[in-house]
Amino acid sequence: MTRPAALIPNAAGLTKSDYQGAPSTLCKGCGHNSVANQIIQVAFELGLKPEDLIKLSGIGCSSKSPTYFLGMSHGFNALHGRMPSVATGALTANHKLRGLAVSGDGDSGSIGLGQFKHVIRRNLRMVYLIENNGVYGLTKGQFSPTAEDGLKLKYAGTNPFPPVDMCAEALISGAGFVARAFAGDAKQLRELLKAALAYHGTAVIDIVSPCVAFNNDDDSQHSYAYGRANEVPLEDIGWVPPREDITLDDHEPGETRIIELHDGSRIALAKIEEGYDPSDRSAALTRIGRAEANGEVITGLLYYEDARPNLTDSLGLGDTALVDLPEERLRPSREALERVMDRH
Amino acid sequence: MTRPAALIPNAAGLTKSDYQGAPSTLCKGCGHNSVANQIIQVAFELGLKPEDLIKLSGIGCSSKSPTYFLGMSHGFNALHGRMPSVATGALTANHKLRGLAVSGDGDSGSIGLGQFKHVIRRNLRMVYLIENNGVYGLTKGQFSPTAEDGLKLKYAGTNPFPPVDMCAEALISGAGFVARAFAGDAKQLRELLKAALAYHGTAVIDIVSPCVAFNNDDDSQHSYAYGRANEVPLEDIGWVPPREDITLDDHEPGETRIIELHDGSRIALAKIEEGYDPSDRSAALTRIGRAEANGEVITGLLYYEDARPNLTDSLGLGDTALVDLPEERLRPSREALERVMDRH
Amino acid sequence: MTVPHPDAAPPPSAGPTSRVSDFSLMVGTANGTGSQTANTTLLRAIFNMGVPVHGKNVFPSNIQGLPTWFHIRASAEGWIARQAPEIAVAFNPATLHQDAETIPPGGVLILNGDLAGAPQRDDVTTYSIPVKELMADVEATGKIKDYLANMTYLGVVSQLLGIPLDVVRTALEQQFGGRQKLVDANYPVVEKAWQWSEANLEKADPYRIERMDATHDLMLITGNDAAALGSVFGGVTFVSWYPITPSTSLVDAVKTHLSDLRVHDGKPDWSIIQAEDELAAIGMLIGAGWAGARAMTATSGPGISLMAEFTGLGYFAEVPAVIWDVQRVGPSTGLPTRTGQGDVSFAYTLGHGDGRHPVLFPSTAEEAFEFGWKAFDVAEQAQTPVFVLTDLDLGMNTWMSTRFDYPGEPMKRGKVLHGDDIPEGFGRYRDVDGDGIPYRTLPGDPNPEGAWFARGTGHDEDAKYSERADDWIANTTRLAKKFDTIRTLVPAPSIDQVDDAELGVICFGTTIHAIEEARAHLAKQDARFSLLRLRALPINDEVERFIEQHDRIAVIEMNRDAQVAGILRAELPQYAAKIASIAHLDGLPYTRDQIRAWLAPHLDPSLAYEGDPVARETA
Amino acid sequence: MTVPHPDAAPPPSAGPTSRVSDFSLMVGTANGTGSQTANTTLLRAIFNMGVPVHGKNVFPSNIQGLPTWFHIRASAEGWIARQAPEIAVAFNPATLHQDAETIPPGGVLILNGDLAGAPQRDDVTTYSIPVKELMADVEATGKIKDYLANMTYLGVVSQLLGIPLDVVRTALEQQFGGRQKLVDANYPVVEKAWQWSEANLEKADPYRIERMDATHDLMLITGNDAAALGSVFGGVTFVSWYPITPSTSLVDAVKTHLSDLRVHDGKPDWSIIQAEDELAAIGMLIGAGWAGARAMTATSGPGISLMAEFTGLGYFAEVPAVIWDVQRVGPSTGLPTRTGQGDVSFAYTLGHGDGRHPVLFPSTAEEAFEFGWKAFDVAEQAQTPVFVLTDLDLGMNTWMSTRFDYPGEPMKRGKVLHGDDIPEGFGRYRDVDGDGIPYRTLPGDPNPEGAWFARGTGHDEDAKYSERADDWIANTTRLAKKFDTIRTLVPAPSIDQVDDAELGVICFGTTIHAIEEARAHLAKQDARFSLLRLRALPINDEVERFIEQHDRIAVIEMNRDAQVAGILRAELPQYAAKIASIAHLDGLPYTRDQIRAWLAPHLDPSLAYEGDPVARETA
Ligand SMILES: Cc1ncc(C[n+]2csc(CCOP(=O)(O)OP(=O)(O)O)c2C)c(N)n1
Ligand SMILES: Cc1ncc(C[n+]2csc(CCOP(=O)(O)OP(=O)(O)O)c2C)c(N)n1
Ligand code: SF4
Ligand code: SF4
Ligand SMILES: [Mg+2]
Ligand SMILES: [Mg+2]
Repeated sequence: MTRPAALIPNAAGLTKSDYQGAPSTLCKGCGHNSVANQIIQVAFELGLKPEDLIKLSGIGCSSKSPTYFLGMSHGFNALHGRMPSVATGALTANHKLRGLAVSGDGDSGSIGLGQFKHVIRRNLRMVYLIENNGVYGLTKGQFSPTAEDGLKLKYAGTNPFPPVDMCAEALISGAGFVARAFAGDAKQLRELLKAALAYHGTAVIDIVSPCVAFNNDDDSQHSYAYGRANEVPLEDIGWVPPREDITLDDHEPGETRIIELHDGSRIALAKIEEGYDPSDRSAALTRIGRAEANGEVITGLLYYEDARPNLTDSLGLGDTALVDLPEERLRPSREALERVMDRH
Repeated sequence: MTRPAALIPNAAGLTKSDYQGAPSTLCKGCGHNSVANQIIQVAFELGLKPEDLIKLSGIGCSSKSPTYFLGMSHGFNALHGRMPSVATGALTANHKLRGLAVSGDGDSGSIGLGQFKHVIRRNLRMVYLIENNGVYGLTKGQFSPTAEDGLKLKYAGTNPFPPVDMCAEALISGAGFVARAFAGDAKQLRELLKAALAYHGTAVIDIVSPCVAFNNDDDSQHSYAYGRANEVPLEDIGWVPPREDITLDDHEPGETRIIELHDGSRIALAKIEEGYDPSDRSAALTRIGRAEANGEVITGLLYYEDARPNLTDSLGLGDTALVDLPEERLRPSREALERVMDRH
Repeated sequence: MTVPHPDAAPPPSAGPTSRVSDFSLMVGTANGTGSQTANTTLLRAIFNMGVPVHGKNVFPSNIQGLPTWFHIRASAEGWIARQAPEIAVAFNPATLHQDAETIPPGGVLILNGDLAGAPQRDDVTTYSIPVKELMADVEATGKIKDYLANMTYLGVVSQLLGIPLDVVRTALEQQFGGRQKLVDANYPVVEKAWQWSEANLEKADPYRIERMDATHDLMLITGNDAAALGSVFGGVTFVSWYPITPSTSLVDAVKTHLSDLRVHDGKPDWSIIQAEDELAAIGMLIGAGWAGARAMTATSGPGISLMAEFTGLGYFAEVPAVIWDVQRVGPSTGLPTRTGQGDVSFAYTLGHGDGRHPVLFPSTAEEAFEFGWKAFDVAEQAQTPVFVLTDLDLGMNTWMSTRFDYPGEPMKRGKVLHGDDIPEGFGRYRDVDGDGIPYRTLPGDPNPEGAWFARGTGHDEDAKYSERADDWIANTTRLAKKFDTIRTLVPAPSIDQVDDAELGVICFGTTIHAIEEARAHLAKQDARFSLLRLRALPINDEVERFIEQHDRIAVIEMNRDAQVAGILRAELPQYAAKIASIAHLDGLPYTRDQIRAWLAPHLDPSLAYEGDPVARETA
Repeated sequence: MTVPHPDAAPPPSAGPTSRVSDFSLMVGTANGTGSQTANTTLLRAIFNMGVPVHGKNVFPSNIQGLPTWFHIRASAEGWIARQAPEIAVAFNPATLHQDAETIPPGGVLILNGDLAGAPQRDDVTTYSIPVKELMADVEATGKIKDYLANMTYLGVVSQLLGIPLDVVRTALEQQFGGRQKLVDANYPVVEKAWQWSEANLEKADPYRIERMDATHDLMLITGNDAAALGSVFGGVTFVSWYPITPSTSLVDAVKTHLSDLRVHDGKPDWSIIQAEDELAAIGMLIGAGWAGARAMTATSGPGISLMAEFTGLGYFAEVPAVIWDVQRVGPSTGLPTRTGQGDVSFAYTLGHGDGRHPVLFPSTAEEAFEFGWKAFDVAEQAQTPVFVLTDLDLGMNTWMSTRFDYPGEPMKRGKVLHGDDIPEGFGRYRDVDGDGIPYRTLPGDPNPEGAWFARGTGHDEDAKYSERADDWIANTTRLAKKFDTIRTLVPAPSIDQVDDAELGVICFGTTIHAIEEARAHLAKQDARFSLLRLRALPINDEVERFIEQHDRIAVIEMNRDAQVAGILRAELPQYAAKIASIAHLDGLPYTRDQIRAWLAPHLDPSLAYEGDPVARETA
């Protein structure tokens, strides 16, 4: 399947390998790698021109991943939690470009919560992916704000705080495209990515993306704790067992699937039921609440609406990107200056 | 009524004037002054010991107001948007103190949105008042994020973005005490303040608190624009007409009152209906949504729940405040040091 | 250390009988009472008389009800520095006595006669205005009446100074920008007061305005407005900002001018975004600069603190951006409505780790305009964030200005490669030209050779992630070389060297006005010194030569920590021993007499001037 | 400028036949493969042989799969600076060749024999380990096997160096903290490899370890652990932080030690809060310090940038707080897993406007412990934020250390007034004692005289809001006086002055280790210099005297911009001309040979040492 795709050019005249990036330096089996692969696949299938898109990210394992896809597109690996503002500037200065942003749950739910919500409020046209693993991967295992209340981790202890639900946050902030996905469910993720890329405002996809270093069944021989000498400072974890990517066959809408993660823990993925009406914001919030109460993670397109103007509309921009304006339109005439001065 | 109160001591042996602060330097008729007055009244009525409470604020006209009440209490006028973190440190270091915080809609809804939500998530025991006027008062009239979509202001133009609803934000972040009030409805505000002061976690009261400089009916002789020469830079507004405080008689639960603001604009206050069940978080969100759809501002206690541990509980603190620990408990013994070193 | 009262009088001068177009006047009111209209109209009326004039607003950080002072200095010789007032208009009951005391013997006190407990001073000429009486038949509601009451002192003061009524009327019309309704409401009060004054007051003081012809080709403009106009003519397309005094009016003016001048087919050729805070504002700026826009923000001290991390990213990823810091008084929230020069060293090295940023220092409205467009040229040529450090005094006060020169050269967009010009094997951070400045490409470019991934992490010449020691050294060494190139890109200092002068004075920004006045004054006493006004950091060779060529150097700056003196000493250690510092910050613009007193010991001990305090001096 | 490869070899020495307990060894693996256990055990085994040893981990900023190097230096003379390795253990296919090339002629290469394309070098001794073979009968699943494979080089290297098997076993047991299950899984592989080596390898190189008695009263500890322990004995009660390399393990260790030592009736006598970011972390710190707690945070460069605004507030509102900056390489995100000293000038003046903060510089684990508790004394005595600037090298690497001295004096809680001791008319910012340090009261105090409102805005002696110029001057002048008092509160420099030495070298932090080694080396050639190690800013009189007493001064620091040299020149302009700078930052700790090369021209031109690059020097 992949072989031919890599060779046969798409509508843009590019092969799949043209959408690849540098080799990943993330852990083997990290959910973020699965997401990167699906981005490559989708970009290829859509025949996306690399120069029409910019990649954006913050800081974290997740935020490193734009290096690993679309190597022919420009990109900006910004600061921790501050990607949305960089995206806002870039995509306003050149509103002809599409934005594809990758962030983490720490990046967007902790330090970046304010920017996450404000960019949604402005409805900047961009795809906003959160690769959500409930921990800080890159700094090694602290709880992120999306970690469940009561979650126990070897290093971080027991989490006493309620989780931030990124979809609920997006909904409250006025997002018109809100979805949840699982990194291992390639088909659903690709569908959502395609829809998100076509959306005219901020399209938020919260992707459950397991961290293989988040593997803490203390007594199991498979466990992380086994390999880790308990006196080696955690900053320099000795051993991360390489894992296979978790992949998931397609499953039916309405169905719940139990997925076993690398550490043996389980996650219940409930694919949103057919006939669910994604146009009711209040209902979406309620549906999320119900899934949480059932101990499930609901996946699919939770909310969709496209009436709200995006930021470019609100700013009233014309056809030409600001960065493409010729000097005559940037610098008013000598006469104009005289006229203004006459008023002073 | 005020006279005797000022003279007759309460349970703490203090008169009402003991709860006063410096004279207000806010505009005459500013809603924030009304709130300060009710705080003074409530503290007096409750017989609060000034040393049992600390005042906290960010930056803004609203955040200036702790100077104007409880002059015998310690307080901290912190940085713009960062009051919650200062409160967290102070009230954890001394968890015997109560916190009474005043912030603005810019302070907590814009620059401070992240801290606002994270302090609620931790459930720090404090009363968190947002004096909400939809504008940045102190920097003179820009839209704050709580301004309605489509609102027109002379200076700021038309607001293209949807409002941040501070109550909805608090609810989503897990707040167990969420109320909305109107600065001019003294009785309701006092009741809510008393309940909030008794609450064991973060008690959020979003107070609609009109700004008299937010007065933009261009043609009226009463208008702000009239007095303002249009070439004087707005940073230095020439003229703010002094106004009477807006006050409101008590009205019935379920009733809607139309209030005329200083600029002639109207606001519909709907007091929450009797029989409303404030224990259902989802229903509270829905009720807020419904009020918004009706163009009303719903007031009253929107949500109440006290099962969730507060931050002190989560941290497992004992009876003695950390700041009151004696040196013996701060510095372990010589032997303890030897023991630790032996392990290295 | 003794500390001066900000409005301390100069030593009594030998009681002149006539002070024509040469005095300083202060109006004390409460803010939010509408006095700005009266004050600015008075300023404008003097200007319309052809007399050089300058106004400074000393206002509180609140909206209504606190004391505020407006200082107007008229000077036939053209001096515009702050000067302790000789005339006080006291309309604020809260500061009535304080304002009265400020006036030196021989001065003038003009009182709102309705205020109780008016101060009695025998050594000044006192006039009392019967405000209520003059307002008696004004048709307006109570509140508007309070506002109109300010027009009474406008009328009386104008008459006392000898400004004809029609001149005041014209000024009022200009002030209201042609809104006749407003003029009609206000002017009758002015007229009545003017006529009452003419009829009832006996002129007993020496101060008056006489028509001259020194202003007819000048404008009155605030520095923020000039900066905004410069930015607009510099082609700014993207502004992200967060409100903060005293920078807000700069962005307001950018918006006004853009709306006026840069709309195409009904659509804006620009975007302005009010961000959620300064972190987001500079983040947007960096995003827009990376995408190829001429992007700017304006802020003040607290905003600069919040921009530290992103400025470091801009430096290291090499993204052009322009940051105006309209300085107020820090540290911390400090004095939001007072002026200072306290952010220089912080802005110069903003961000953790190594790094240096160009900093421009406009002194006048003309320069605010000029640096408005030049800052973009520097930023895009150097591919780095550029700071423009102005201050509240320049930004928010009203200055006389010559008409601005239209930019004399096309925009310098720097080394940007497009399409086919992008060579194979393009390396974003390669020092092709040996000047430390690499070539960049912009997102959206169809040539795939140009794609690169911007980052704040270590990288090699191709912008690829690298932790290699040699890549780090190569990259940071090139950045240092680039900074040397930047020395040639920023505005050179303005130098006025005096033959055989032993002392060279170095200053920057708005302190120049008091320094030039003091210099002229001292020159009359044959005390001469050379003067170098820095217009930017980093310094160039001329600065080094200036320092080399003088026996003693005094750096005058409006901060406590001798920031620029410190930078010069650190960068020119061979001359550090002769670099003395005069550093003083109390939130108020300097006066000629302060400068004289501070410079005296540096010029010659025998000149030491009594009666005035000295600044905090380091070394 | 030519740039050294980080691991460039020293000039070939005259081929020794025996190098006993004096060599440097490097293990190249990929991270996340479990090699740290093997490396640390080897380090510990050498230590247990009584031989001075030091380990440095050069690791990438990711979690798994990238090249990582562990350097072990054994030195009977006790030198612990980084030294280019003579022995390489090459277990990472990705760096096999690079690692092999690093070794100088005469060195040793120990290869994973299963890796394809093993490099061939005739000029080094090569040993090849048949890893698969040795692992053949290990009972474990594939993945655990990969992990255990590291034990093979531990066994072989130990045997080759002459470390007895039982010493290795003990080290392994210590490493696993007594978890027998882990020892049982790992040790058999070590044993098998050791025995295989003894049976099959012919020792053909000069490097070995011989038992001595130089470590028995020493500990092995990381600087972050030592700092944490010091903080715990300093009475820290409140920690707010946000994770960032390389400071995270400091907070982890604080938590471990607090949980161990400071629990009362099952309840913690402390709180640790993981904040949502560094802005919140320092905000909490300032809140806790104001409330009266001994409060600290730990962070690195990017966190310092985000703490600028709050540090200014802490300075101006005068709130004690302790901020550990475990420095990595900036600007911007930079090199998160490399070491440097690039935050000094930024931390010293952090925040817009004027302001200076005490900065402590620990050099050793002992000092990390000592400053751990002392920083609180300084912060509370001076009522101001205090920075402790350490670095990744000290913080995360494993150091030999003498046992720590228990704090020799009771806690100094500074001028805090309680209850009846609060005088009537108490003024929070009154300089009662003339040392610039006022008295403070704490929230919760029942005496209403003590209540005050903390703020970052201008204030008078009573903490009341003030915009008055005289209040501002009085307050900021007192703050400057307080800073002079702080000179006497911070740790004094450590000085080793040589009679008649012309050159005085100034350094701080971890560069001391390479400098001391170079100094001993140079002394053998009769090239002597005096040495001053700064232990804190602000400087005191001793620093001035030291500079005064030498003809030439060289400031050595691990940054590009000559930050401390700049501070000294700015603050001591009279001596600036003789303050030269040696500034170099590439992310790796200095070696003796770098220092020798850089110092040569400062000592005497005739000593100039060839073959090694010079650092970037300013002036
Ligand atoms: C200002 C700042 N603070 C802290 C850090 C350290 N840091 C790097 S990544 C990260 C957390 C990333 O977590 P998340 O976004 O969930 O990404 P993940 O690694 O889990 O994919 C932190 C705290 C930083 N780079 N910058
Ligand atoms: C970091 C920072 N940015 C900007 C400001 C300027 N500023 C002061 S108050 C304020 C807005 C306050 O608005 P709000 O919280 O709604 O209070 P209000 O005045 O309306 O009561 C701003 C932007 C500041 N003090 N600090
Ligand atoms: S640490 Fe976790 S999040 Fe990071 S790369 Fe490894 S598996 Fe992925
Ligand atoms: S400007 Fe508005 S918010 Fe501020 S004091 Fe005046 S009325 Fe109140
Ligand atoms: Mg994560
Ligand atoms: Mg507001």
